[in-house]
Amino acid sequence: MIDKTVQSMADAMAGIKDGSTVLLAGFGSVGQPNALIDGLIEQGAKDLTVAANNAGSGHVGLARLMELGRVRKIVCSFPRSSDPVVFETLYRAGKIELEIVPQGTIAERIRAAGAGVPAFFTATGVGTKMAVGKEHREIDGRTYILENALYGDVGLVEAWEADRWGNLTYKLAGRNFNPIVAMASKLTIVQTQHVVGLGDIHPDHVHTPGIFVDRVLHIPYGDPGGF
Amino acid sequence: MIDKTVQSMADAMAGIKDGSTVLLAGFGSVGQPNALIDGLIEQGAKDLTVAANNAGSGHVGLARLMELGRVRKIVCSFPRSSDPVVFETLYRAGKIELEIVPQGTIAERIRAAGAGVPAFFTATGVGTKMAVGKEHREIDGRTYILENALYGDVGLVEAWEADRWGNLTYKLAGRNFNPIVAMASKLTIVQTQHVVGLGDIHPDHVHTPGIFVDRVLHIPYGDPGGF
Amino acid sequence: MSDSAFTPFNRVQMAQRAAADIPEGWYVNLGIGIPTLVADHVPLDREVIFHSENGILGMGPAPAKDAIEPWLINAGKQYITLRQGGSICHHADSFAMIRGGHLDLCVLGAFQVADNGDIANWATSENDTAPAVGGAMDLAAGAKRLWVIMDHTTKDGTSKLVNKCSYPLTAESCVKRVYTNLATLDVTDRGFVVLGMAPGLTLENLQARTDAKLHLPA
Amino acid sequence: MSDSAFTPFNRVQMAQRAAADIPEGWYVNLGIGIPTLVADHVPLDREVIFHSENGILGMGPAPAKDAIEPWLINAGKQYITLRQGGSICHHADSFAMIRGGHLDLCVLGAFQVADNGDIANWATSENDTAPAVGGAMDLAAGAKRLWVIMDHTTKDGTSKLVNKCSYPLTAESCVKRVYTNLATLDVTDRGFVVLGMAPGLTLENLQARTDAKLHLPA
Repeated sequence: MIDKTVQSMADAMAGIKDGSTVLLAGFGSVGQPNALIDGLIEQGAKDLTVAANNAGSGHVGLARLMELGRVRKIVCSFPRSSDPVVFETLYRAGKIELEIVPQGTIAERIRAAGAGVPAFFTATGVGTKMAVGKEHREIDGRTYILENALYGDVGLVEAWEADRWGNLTYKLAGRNFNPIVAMASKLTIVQTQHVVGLGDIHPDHVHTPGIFVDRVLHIPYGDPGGF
Repeated sequence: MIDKTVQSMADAMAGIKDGSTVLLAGFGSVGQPNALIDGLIEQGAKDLTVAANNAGSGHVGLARLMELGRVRKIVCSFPRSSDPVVFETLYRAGKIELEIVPQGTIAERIRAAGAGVPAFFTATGVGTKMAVGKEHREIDGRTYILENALYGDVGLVEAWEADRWGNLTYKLAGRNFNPIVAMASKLTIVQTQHVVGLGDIHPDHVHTPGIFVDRVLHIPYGDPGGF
Repeated sequence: MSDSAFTPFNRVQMAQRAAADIPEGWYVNLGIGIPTLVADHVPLDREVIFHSENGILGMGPAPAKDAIEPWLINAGKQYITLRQGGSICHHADSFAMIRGGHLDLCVLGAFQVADNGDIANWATSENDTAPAVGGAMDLAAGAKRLWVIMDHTTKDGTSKLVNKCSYPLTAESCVKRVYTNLATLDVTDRGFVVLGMAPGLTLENLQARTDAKLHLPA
Repeated sequence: MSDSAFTPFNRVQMAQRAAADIPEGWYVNLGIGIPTLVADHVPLDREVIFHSENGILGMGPAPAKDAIEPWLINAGKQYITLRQGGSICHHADSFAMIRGGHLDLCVLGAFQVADNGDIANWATSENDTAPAVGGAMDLAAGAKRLWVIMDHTTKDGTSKLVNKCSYPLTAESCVKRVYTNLATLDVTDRGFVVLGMAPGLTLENLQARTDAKLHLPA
């Protein structure tokens, strides 16, 4: 019997190696795998490259992981937040590398990694600093730049429902980056609000099919508290 | 009030021009917009390029459109069918152009057209006849070829449910190419089994959001009959 | 330069003017700041479908405080409502809407707009430490139309309508219209064309506050 | 060449042998023909998740005639059932599973397999009129493992295990294992390695029916 559920955070985090690229889903505090980020802090992997929409806030979660010196590089679209002090301090001190990527480009690069597309052309960023050093090409009269897929060794995901095959649903704006992070990561780890029986999710309503999921941990925390 | 529903096939087909590229969803006879294909036959546009998974069967639908000499070129992955006589006759007589595309490449090319990606690299077809004349590139030790987006002037789609904003759901294997054809087409025309009230489709269950849909025609034919 | 008496538009009026120009049925993304106010001035019975980068289509007004759905936020991370007919998708599909040219309109704020339609709205220096771009480049390059709402000048009076942007670009040649506190202008092949001005303002006075050359409609 | 007495595997046995080698938990796509039979020989309590190109994950056995769901077909356009836990996606997502390397295994039929793992299974001539490729190239290039089930020779006795494919390729260097009516072979850096043979068959007799050089496990 396939059972992707794991019973402890240690099991969920087992095997994450130093030097990994970690894709972090979530947008604002909605659909963000906060418990798994804490688990990763506890687990100890370092020298990480983290891709996420932003670069953490306050001194918890991703900010805490950075503050502990575990993140070598951050790939994000929006490093500012309500309290970006950790990132900004590290960045000014030259202790963290930053790759700024337009939000749609980061989403498409993650999706491409999941879909077997190693590189694609896009109009976003043409004529800007983002295009410097990138291959340019005119196609049908418009200029595009080439962007590479963004693969995850590990993907951290938050779901609303999950079954033992790893089929997932998300709730409203909690969907955001979660489905593409699941697609793009070699090891996709999910925290879920609800574990449901196999077959409880209608086949037409599955948002992420289990093929993209490796481990499921039940974290029924309720509603997100704020940002 | 936005109302994308139209009341007649003539309204659904209005304005389709000679020389258009038509993307045709459906796989087998499931999720295939048969009524709209008949409408296109009636409407009269010619010199069409049609992209679909296959090249018609018998003397109805796409095969009939071809038999009437209205299709200049077909782009498909599998021109064979249970009764491919129309296509094969035209093809042997040099009266129709054929572009064979691997099924996944055709799907990804259509999705790319909808997503603003004019071209992308793929491993499918490398080392085969499909790669002849295409740009090759080695990325991270593997060879890929460059494929272009496949845009539709017109997309024909079959949905299970639709509302007046054009939000759609599909039933089971009826989904197939429909969501990506809707994304990739300048004019997306939908036949739907059911018209439902705005808000009747749960926001988490919408398969194709109305932004990708232009016209909706109610064709409640019931179950597909066979292949 | 002597000013005649005139009344600049306030933020609400700027948003109202843009809102009045949005027809029913358009799919529209509104940037942070004054652009967000535009939604408040589109009556609900004129159905305009608002998109938010984080996978939301069909945003409605802000919720009452006792009716917040904690799983519904917009790209500015504010609580929102979803209209009947609204839908959710994932980030790549949401940006496919933007990058695939499916949005009829995007309204953004800006630091500078050039008379060739270039926009600079994400960084004020080439050496900005940790600039944050978010979805601005995707929206500017991807939407069918880009409108900008911004003050006509900086607080010290420097024109934000320029011949060439001095700040890092967000995208090239994509702004179609600018709503400022002094005027409404189209960006055309000739450059900025003045469609309307704040009450009491003359073209001469407007030009005096504008680096780029202004034109009247042909 | 004189044949000793031996009993070739029949189609069912070929499918059974492949089925026996599929562990629980794998995501598997089965091609048309004998590969399709493989599913019948994986017991339902060994959970193997079958994928079909048209957006189906978690295919179950064929339905009873009075329990057909007309909206459920597989890539071969046969009626299927969906297991509990099955799910539907659109064609691009379905091929993302294939092309993104998410399938553990694909089992295809073939015209020829070369000892470097090349496969030819879609056209028998460079000048084939209107050849039909379907999803074969995506599956061959994309799945983590490609196994082939085919007869060892053509009806006229020509070996289908070759040094170099003479038919148009489906993909290069991707076949990992071949199940024929005469043998099971791995494709390794050394070429074909014989894992097992039909009862009564000797390596010498097998080699006599095989163009490519055969090896024994190291």
